[in-house]
Amino acid sequence: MDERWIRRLNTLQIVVVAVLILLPIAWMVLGSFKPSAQVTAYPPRLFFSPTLDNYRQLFETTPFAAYTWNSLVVTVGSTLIGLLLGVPAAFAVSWTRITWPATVTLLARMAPGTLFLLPWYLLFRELGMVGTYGALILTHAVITMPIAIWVLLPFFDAIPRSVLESAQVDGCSVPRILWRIALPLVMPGLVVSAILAFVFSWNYFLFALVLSNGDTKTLIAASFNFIGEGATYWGALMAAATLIALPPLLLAFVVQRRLVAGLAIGAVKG
Amino acid sequence: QAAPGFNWRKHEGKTVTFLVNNNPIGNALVKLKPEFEKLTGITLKVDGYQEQQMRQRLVTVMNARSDEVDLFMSLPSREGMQFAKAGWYADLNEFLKTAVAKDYDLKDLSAGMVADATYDGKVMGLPLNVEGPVVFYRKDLLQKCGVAVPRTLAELEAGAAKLKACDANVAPFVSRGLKPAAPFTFSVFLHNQGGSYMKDRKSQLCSPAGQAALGQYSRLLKDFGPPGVVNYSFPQISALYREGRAAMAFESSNELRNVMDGGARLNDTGIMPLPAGPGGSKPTVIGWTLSVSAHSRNKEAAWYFLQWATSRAVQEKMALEGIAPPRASVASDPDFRKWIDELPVRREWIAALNALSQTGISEVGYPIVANPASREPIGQAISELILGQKTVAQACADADAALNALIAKE
Amino acid sequence: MSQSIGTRRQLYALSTPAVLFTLLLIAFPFGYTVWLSLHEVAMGGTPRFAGAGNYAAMLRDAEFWNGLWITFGLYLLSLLLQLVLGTWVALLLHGAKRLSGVVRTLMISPFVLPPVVVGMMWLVILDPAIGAANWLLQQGGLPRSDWLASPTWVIPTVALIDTWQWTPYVALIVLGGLQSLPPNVYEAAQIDGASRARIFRRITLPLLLPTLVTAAILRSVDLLRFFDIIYITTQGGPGNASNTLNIYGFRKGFEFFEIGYASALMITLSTIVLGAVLVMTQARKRVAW
Amino acid sequence: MAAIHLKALTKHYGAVTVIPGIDLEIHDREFVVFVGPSGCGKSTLLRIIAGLEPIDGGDLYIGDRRVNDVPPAQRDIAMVFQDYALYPHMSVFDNMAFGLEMRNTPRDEIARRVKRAAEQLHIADFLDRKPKALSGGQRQRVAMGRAMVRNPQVFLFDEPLSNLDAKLRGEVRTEIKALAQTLQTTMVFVTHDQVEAMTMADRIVILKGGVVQQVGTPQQVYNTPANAFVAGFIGSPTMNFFDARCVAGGLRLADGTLLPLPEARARTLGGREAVQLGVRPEHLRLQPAGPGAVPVQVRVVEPLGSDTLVYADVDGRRVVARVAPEDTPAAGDTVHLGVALERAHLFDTASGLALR
Amino acid sequence: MAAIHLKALTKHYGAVTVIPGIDLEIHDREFVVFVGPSGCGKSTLLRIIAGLEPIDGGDLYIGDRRVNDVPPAQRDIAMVFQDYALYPHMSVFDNMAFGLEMRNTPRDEIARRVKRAAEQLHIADFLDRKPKALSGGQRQRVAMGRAMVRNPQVFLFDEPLSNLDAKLRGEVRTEIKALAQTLQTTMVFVTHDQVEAMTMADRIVILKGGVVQQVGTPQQVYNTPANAFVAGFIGSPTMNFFDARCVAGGLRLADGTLLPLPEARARTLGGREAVQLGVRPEHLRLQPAGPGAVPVQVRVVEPLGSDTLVYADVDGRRVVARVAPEDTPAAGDTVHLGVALERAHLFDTASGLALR
Ligand SMILES: Nc1ncnc2c1ncn2[C@@H]1O[C@H](COP(=O)(O)OP(=O)(O)OP(=O)(O)O)[C@@H](O)[C@H]1O
Ligand SMILES: Nc1ncnc2c1ncn2[C@@H]1O[C@H](COP(=O)(O)OP(=O)(O)OP(=O)(O)O)[C@@H](O)[C@H]1O
Ligand SMILES: [Mg+2]
Ligand SMILES: [Mg+2]
Repeated sequence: MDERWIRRLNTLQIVVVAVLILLPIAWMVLGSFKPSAQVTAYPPRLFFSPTLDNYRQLFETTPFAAYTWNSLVVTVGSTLIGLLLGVPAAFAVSWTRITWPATVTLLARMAPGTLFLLPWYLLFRELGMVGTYGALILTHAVITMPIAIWVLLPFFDAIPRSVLESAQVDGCSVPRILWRIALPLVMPGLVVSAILAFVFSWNYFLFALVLSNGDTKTLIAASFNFIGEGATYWGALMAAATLIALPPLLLAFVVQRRLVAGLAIGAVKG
Repeated sequence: QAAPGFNWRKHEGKTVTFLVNNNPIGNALVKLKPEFEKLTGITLKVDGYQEQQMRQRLVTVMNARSDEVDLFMSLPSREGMQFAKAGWYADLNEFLKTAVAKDYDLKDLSAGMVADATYDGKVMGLPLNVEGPVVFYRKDLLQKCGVAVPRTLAELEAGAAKLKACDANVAPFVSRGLKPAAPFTFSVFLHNQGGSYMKDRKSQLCSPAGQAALGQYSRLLKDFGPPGVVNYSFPQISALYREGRAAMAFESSNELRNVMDGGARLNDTGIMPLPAGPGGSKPTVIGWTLSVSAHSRNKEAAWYFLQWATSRAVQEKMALEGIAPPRASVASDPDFRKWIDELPVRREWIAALNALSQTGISEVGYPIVANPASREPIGQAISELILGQKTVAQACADADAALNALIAKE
Repeated sequence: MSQSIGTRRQLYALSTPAVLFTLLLIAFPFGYTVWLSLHEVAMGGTPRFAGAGNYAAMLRDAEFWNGLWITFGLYLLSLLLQLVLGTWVALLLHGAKRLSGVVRTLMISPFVLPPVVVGMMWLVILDPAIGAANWLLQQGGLPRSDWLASPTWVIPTVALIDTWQWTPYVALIVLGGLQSLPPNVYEAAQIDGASRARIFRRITLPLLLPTLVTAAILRSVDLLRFFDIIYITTQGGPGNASNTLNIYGFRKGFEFFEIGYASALMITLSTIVLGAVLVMTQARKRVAW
Repeated sequence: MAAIHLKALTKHYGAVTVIPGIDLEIHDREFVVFVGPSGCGKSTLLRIIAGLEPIDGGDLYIGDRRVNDVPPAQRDIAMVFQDYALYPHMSVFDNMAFGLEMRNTPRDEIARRVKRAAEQLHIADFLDRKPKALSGGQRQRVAMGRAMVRNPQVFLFDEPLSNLDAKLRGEVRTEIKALAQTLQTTMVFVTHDQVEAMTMADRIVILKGGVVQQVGTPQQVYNTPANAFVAGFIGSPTMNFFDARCVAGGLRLADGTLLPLPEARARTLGGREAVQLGVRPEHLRLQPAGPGAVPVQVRVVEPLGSDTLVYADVDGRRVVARVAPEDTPAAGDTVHLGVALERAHLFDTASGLALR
Repeated sequence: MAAIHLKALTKHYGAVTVIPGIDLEIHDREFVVFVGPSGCGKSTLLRIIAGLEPIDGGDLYIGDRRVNDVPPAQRDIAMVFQDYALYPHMSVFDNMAFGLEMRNTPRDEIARRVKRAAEQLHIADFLDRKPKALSGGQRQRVAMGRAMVRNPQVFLFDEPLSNLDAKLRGEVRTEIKALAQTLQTTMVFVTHDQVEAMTMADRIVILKGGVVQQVGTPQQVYNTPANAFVAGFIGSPTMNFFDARCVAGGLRLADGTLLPLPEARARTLGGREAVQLGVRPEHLRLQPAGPGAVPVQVRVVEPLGSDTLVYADVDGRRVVARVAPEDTPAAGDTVHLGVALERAHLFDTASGLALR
């Protein structure tokens, strides 16, 4: 087939995928500008007079800024810890090809989240940490770290061994190899894993449910508050969702250039 | 019977934490928090969650015997016995004797609801509101199709059939089909059919009344409900009715605000209790109660809040937010009356609620400790019937078997 | 494998903190839950040792087996869909180097949305009576569907929702894998006369396998514990047609307060997930190059 | 039908011009060897012929077809990459079989061909291994084998033997020649090995900075280099160059030695004052002191076994003579070098062009 | 202080035994060259010395220190990898500077050293480029430069010049020798190039299947090979072998030619019936027919410029003679080969050991 046709076909596919992905999102974002009753209107209304009421309600009824701050602290903290612990581990696992440490770190993701609620509550109460950012950051790191590790593994695997070895011969200690050689080479992977870790921590609400208190509650835990018998605030829910999705999306947008950079590998023989 | 020397400011400077359900009741109460703090000098820390989440948090905190929560909301009709048995509620009797303000009138509170929250003679919570399922119906549609407002369950069913023939775009009747939610509305059918859940510690779903109720409830939903009603709970029901796609909706009285949102249904809606059946009219009435945690270290300060929250002054204010009051006297409050009279639909609404309070019972599911679990087989039977997977006899027999096992475990 | 002992030691030192951190945090919860699962726990009362009683009861519980099959069915269906579609989307993105950043970012947006919102959103869209999905079908002259309200279709529908949300996530991971493939191999394949399709099948796909298995592992741990969407949309219904093990365990524990039994369910589910992960890590070794 | 024709072909990498414009015709069934200093553009040319690099200007024909825009897969070419480019996930067998499979060769035919090539290359024992588990030379042989099993229009070899030992290299060289004879295919071969170039090529193309310096048979480029660059590049050790002034009766070297020049040669000087004299190491001989012998002090002696290289400085330039191992002087000795002037080359000092 | 000592060292890859047990001493400041067929374990040995491969048995000493468990970074070694192993994300300069940086060399000192090495290797123009934008030979030079800037205890070179042209290779060879002299460092060098091995080595180590065949100076291994393998491996083109029967008065070849053997040589035969006769190509000469001359038909003639190789078949085996370009016969001619028996080698047929 002609190159040009292949390219057109690709474009067509991208359009199809984009529409499928974006249609519900558009529905949600539009919903955030509708009065609640119209969100569930039938037939769906494309034309309506947009209102900012939902956003106003959001900021009036919920300490949205405070929750955002809580979420940011917890998410950034746990993402950093996750990467800090996960990146070296992924590097070591990839180099040694001994997988069990990576599997162990995934253990916390293998159990239903509810399994941890009571024991962790007991544990962190004993430590006097219930209601602190610390407890949330630590428990969220249990989610972010395995993601960082597993997402990075294939990237580290793609680095030719001999490059790492030559750094060793150059007198580089293993941690330094990680820092100076491996990390720059897996930059796109680091970006992907950081985004994913961020999103997972950002959207995780179960642990915050018991380990935070009114003051450290995260945004996502608060987003449930718009649903309930007696008052389901559809518009506000959509508005909250739109706002909640924004920070991770912004992050993704800022670093997306890195996502498509590709590895710098290709300068070695064999 | 005011306690001598009662002083609102006795616990000034203390902090109590209130695990609150983020429903309209909890929200209305929390709105008044500054008044409480001003009155008592106690700091109220509000920790609000949506219902299921609140329950999850409560279970965790209480199981850990933590003093983190001083006050919490619960539904006696559902989990009251379980919580009482687990010893999570603080006994309020002592406070009711020794630490009540002069103007606090316990008797004014719905006696039934207080009784519901009393276990082994110990009062373990006081009601914040009353609610129960009521029928929202479209006066205009009924009229258009020549259907009279039904006065019996049989008329309801017949009317539904007529509505169906008359307007194909509208679901004649809708109520809860979602398994865990359905027992709430189904219970009224059971009771109105003259049935009850349990007799001599045996499940009664296969009794004639039980079968009649199951059959009728599922028939109504299956034949006259919207497609997909098996997954319906309050959000879908309210939305459907609000959109004008249902002629009758049997839903919680709390949904009034949702149903009226947008204003489309303001003028064509009537509200009434479920029509009577062979067993008469025994509507369900329940309510949220406020309790002090048994693990609280500030029980008395927490009690102060409880007392304040259930006082007439506060409940009057909540009533203006649309919270049906569990206090008879509030009904005569001029401000409240004025609020009621603003819209005809409010008048019907409060009338229906009054009927509920007077004749209603709080039995939703089995009167056993494992009440939440007992709702499961009921819902299961209803689902199966709606989906046409079983006959009534099969469904009730399976449910009874499961329920008898559950009862036997107690 | 092929490092000197000194190097190996340094590498262990790098992975130890992550392992220790995990173990420190999860040892107690797991131990505690195992302990609970061996007891009959009445809320507020003292737990009574029950040996394997909870597990024995579980094996006799039809609802458990039902949940097991639903869990596996949903898992396999979703995983397959997401891996296939994720790879497809990744290939598209990989090929479209000039795609604008905004579009690229938006295309990964579904998994950024909070699960509760995704659930509520689809609940409305898929409502058989007043949902936009059926409205669209009707406009297109197609028959309506009961979606989540049909016992037969609820699992495929939930799988579709989950696939909508998580395909971009898989795509992102696969995209990363695509970018770290050795480029010179493609030149060799072109010289060897391989067509696009064959390059994909014989070169790209096998080279991508370790990444795909990684994505599968990450998805598996979530899919086998499927919870959010179902909890928000059907709560296990209609009937028990979507009552996955995790939903079942959760309701047993937090709605019916049968903590011992719920613990047994959770431990069982964790073991199943662990088994799946172990199988896949072995597979990952097998396909490494 | 598989002649290759490059017409005014140019290639840049960003701002770097690698091929400023090349015209070259490679005949059907010809065995052409590209040589040139590292970085002169040999690999780039091969990759252009293979279709892996876009062309910035000019035309490329394979057979009668202009292939500028034809993708590599449709050019029917086999290539050995300088960096091997083995498929890391395939066994040696599969690496070698892949190209045949893509052409739908029957299974047993594939097995037969792979086995034969593997035996020729002594890698039959490793057919099941992944490239990762091979030594450098073994990998290179797999890369070689991958091309050798095929029967394409054109073979392109990019230094395919550089990591093999002399013995193996000799063997493989023979196999390649045999292949060239059997298949009658056009072959383009890049090598740094003089012996390879001299023994295998029908014609040698000498490149420098992307520009063709000379195209000719091995004998031509060795015996009649077009310019000083070619002369210096072909032959190992490299040719010795002396500055010489043209005087009556011959050439006078900087140290004063007078080399008598035959009348015929002298005429080619065309009245130049100064020229470059190029003498290959084997054309310098140790001889007794006398006229025409340059006295030098031996700096380094390198015995190679079969011959010995003697290094000395003449006029600030290092010169090397290849002598029989029996004649070996010691470092520090003073010896006299005679020039076999009839075999020597003369070049224009400025342009480097051969004077002939 | 930087002698290298391998004691009963063994190495396996899974079921494959690569080094069955090696004992070797490399002296301080010595320049040792490893040669051997592809896949014989040369790279493996270097990697073991560098500390990149764990040892399965035996001991490794560098200086007086047992380094079995010492990580590479602490061994103070510079190494050129066979596959270069450049840092893909760093410029050429940074690639070369990295090892110095790791040792906290001052910035200006780094710049100075890198610049010098880059000039020696003719890569000064590319210092800002990433490896991806370099040709194969340029990459190899960067790999070389990365080692050359350092001043380690031991240099390890794994075929560092294989992708360079003869001229450049000669230059770099000279630089390496100069480096060896200046730094007085122990050097281990792997090469397939006979000339490199012969000219650079203090001692040559010939390996086969991970087993040392001979260790000696270039002259020793060339002139007195320990066995037929060494004899065949060292020297290019390779030595010719003939089956010979020991008869009174000399050796009788398969075709009946009788070669007279001096009394002294004959005694070394120790009464054997049959031996292998090894003759290097340069010790076969074209001569007129007569006793001791083997008549052969010329198969292939390869003119290399400086000499010509003449191939013929004797008794089913290919033999090669190196003759002066002037004497070139044509393919198909029948010529007579004379053997310079005083230079020939005799080997035990069964064990391959040299008889001397
Ligand atoms: N991972 C492995 N598994 C099995 N065998 C291996 C592995 N790696 C290397 N080998 C084998 O070990 C032997 C020695 O390899 P090494 O790289 O040391 O050879 P070498 O002497 O450097 O060869 P060359 O000259 O071709 O580079 C080879 O025969 C190779 O096939
Ligand atoms: N991406 C690039 N950007 C700039 N210059 C480049 C790039 N790629 C190659 N070059 C330059 O192009 C020239 C030709 O490279 P090529 O690989 O063709 O050389 P070569 O003749 O094969 O050399 P060698 O014998 O070393 O392999 C080199 O000088 C190289 O530095
Ligand atoms: Mg090249
Ligand atoms: Mg090697």
